[in-house]
Amino acid sequence: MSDTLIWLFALPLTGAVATLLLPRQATALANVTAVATTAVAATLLHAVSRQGTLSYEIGGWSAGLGIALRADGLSTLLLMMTALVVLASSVYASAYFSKAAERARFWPLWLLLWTALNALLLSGDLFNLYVTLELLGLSAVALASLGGKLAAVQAALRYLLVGLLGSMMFLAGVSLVYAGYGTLDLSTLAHTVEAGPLAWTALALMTAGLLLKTALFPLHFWLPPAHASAPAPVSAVLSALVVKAAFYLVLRLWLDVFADLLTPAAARLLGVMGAAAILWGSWRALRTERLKLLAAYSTVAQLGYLFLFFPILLAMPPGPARDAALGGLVILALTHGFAKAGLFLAIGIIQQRCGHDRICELDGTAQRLPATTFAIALGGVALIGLPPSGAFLGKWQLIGGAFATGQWLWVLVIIAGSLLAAAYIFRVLGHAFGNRAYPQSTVTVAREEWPALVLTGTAVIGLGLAGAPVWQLLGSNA
Amino acid sequence: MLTAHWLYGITGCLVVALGLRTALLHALLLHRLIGINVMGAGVFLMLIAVAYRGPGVAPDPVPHALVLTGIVVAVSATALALALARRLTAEQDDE
Amino acid sequence: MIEVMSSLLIVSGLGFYLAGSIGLLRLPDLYSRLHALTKADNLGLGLLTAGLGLYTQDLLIALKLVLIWLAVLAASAASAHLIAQHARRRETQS
Amino acid sequence: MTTSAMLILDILMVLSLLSLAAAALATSDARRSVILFMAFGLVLALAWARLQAPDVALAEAAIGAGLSGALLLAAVGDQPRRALTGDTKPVHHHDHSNLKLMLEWTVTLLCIAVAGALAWALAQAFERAPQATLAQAVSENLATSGVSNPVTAVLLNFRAYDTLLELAVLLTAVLGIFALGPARPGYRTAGPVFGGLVRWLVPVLILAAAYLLWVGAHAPGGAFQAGATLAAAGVVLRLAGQRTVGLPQGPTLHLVIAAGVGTFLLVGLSLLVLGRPFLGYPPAWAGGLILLIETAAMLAIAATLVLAFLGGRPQPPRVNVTGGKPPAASISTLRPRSREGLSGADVPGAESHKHFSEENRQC
Repeated sequence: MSDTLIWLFALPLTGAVATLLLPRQATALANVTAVATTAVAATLLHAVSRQGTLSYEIGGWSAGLGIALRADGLSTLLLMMTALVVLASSVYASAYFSKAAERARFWPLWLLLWTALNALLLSGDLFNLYVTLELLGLSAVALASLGGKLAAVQAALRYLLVGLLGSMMFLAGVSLVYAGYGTLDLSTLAHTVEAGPLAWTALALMTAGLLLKTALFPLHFWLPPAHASAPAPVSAVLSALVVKAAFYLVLRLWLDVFADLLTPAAARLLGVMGAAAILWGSWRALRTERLKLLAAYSTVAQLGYLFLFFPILLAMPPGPARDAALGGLVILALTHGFAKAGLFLAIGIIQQRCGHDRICELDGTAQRLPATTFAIALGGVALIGLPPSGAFLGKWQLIGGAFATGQWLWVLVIIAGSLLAAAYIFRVLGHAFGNRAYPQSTVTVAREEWPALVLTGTAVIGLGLAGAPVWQLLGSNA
Repeated sequence: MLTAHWLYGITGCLVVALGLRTALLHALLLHRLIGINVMGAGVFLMLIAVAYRGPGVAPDPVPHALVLTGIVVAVSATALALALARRLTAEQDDE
Repeated sequence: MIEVMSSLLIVSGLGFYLAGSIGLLRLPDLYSRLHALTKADNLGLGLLTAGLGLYTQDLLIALKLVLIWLAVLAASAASAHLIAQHARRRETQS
Repeated sequence: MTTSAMLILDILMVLSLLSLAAAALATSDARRSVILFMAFGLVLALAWARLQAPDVALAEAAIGAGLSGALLLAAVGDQPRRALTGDTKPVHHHDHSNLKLMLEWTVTLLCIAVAGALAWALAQAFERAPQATLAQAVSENLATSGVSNPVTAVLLNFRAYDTLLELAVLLTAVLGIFALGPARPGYRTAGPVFGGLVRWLVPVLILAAAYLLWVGAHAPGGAFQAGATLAAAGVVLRLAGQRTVGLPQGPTLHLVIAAGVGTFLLVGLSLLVLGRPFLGYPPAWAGGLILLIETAAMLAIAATLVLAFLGGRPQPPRVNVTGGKPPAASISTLRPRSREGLSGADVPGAESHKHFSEENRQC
């Protein structure tokens, strides 16, 4: 069963090589790879829900000397989300790129990005995590620059430099850990780290590097241009998955590995940055002219919510209340992943059909592209956090936790953020449903529109109505 | 007490700080890139200093392997950054 | 005896290096600096390799050292030539 | 050598490292900065040789200083002035000099704090001096690893997965570079002196690469050092005016750059299918399998580094490559690259103008 851990990164990597060597069949090969990898992820989800955490020692060397892969509830859920989002975006991308040369460039990098995501989520070794971070960063940058226009190249270059700086800081922390503890294995470290300058500095450096990569305010400056100028399927994956991979690592380090040396003050700092991200990101999303930039700023804001959980989780004693809050965090992250990916795909359709993504000129989109507009509306429901979306459950836990730990100030931020989100979503929908008659008739392009609908639908209905298994899965191996 | 260990380890820390400062402050792309590379070199120096066990004792090979990997990763990233910069110039010339 | 000889060779090699470095820093123009650098350093390296080869008393290692010296010799001659040629071309152009 | 003599050497080395790093970062002239950075890399390689890390010293000299330097120098040559100023600054620079000064001081203080924290943490690490390091585990398992050089054992057996992903990083970088446009135009054909050097230097470098690859199993060396040496041969050929430096074209080129990842995966997955762990070599086969993987990795590394130096997919040689005037028609297509984005990346002839302007840039 634990072989699934290997196939999860080996399949996309094999696919990357195959699409590189057989460019004519690249699209077909990539889609086959996507379906197969998703099937493996589903198998893993099933296995982890029954047997708990799975691990694999690569090369048969015990963890420490060798590298161990691990899949617990948290990483399995994120792996599953990754698979579904990439699968849907792959279907969309098959129609998005019209020229053969474009497709030949896109697929190998796309599958390398997936390899990096899966490898990162599975890795149980600090230095290996550094390598996966670099693979993720480089493939993301290469994909983001595929637009080839000045803005895209400029944004990609900045993205690369920021990412490199982040990984160097992470690596500095990793080096300190090895110097002091003589191991890189996460689960061994969880038992050996002790409070002191060594662990503090290492954790601070790694966290700073990761915050840069996950674009937490005020380190978010690179994200909007990069996400807004990339090709639509790439933007979807960048916003939904890539920034979240860095967030996952922060969560892993803070809650699992270095849990013993955290102070409320540090968690509060993350909370404050998260709150600022919510307010600033939402405000910028409300003010922006372009739909893609709106979605990108909304990502900045949504990441803020995830960091609001830190001061709350840390103020809670271990127990069912804390597990419930952690489940809320995960479901919020999953909902945002599905919703934002779907939103970017929908925006891509609008951009291709209308030739622009200027919000104030969207009048009549609802008549022309009803399914796409519906997808945007569904995604909006999830971003605002209305019931029945998964985000509603997540925010519910967040607010409950804030009251339970006496940190009611965060509640005001959440409410303000949700109101701002409602404002920017309704601003878009208001234009899209504008009743100026449009000469063109309704367009439906099933292959392009389905992925966006399915993704946003999952965020609103799937996670909202069937969210309970998330808590079970997280609890089964706590 | 090993002096070499300390001497090179602390130098590594200083080199990291030097590189970090340039990477954060400098306006020119090439300098920032060199800054990041210098920062990486400082981290590698720290690792190699940690691996050193004094004359006559075999050093720890694991940091050596990590640094080798790190060097190759750093040069890949540098290469991609320079290619992006070249494309950027071309696009700017087109404007 | 051998140790003394090798030390002597190494020290004299270092002397040439010193001279070359002073030349690099003090001489007025590119051509004379190149001249100082390549000639003095090549000779210095030759003496150094001879000294080290003698010191190790191992034929294989000595052979490797001589190979390194030859490679450096060729590379430095060619690069000095290229640098001078480039500079000269620039002069004639302007 | 006596300890005090060694100490003096160490102090000199450390001081030159620090001053070279500071000088490389302080100068505003890009070319000077790159050259000082390369010098820094070479002294760093010396320092590592002194710290008994010969494998890393070789790699740093060849890749960290050599090839990175070559890449950076080529980039400096591309872009006379403006280019490298590309707006990559995260902080909006107002012309307010007060604000700028404050920013500079804040960042400087931050960096001093980082250095202090690192040193403090390192001090604690040295004090702790972990007893059960991996070094022990490595030497205990070295016998079954298939090689006797512990660094190669870690890279290609114990932590082979890292190396697999690292080769994927290289592949990603080269694919990213390909997507950004074609290679730079070539240089002029070498004159008799340089040409003469190239004629024997390239075979020697290839030989040296093969030697490094072979010797990596039991002595300093291995796929990365060998790949870098092979790449150096490619760089030299390129400087001597060879356009494609012997790299294949089209699909075969893809085969070469994917060779490292492909072979690694093939070996790892075959073992998995045969019932062993992923990348779990049977001890009797380990040496051979490692050499196989290393050979493929060396080719991929060399090809990737050379392609990075070329700046893209090499263009097939054209008539009138090495001199004379560009064809008159191409003056009208002054753009180095088409504006079509992706689709226009492979326009031949669009580079003639640049080629002409770079004619006189040989060193």
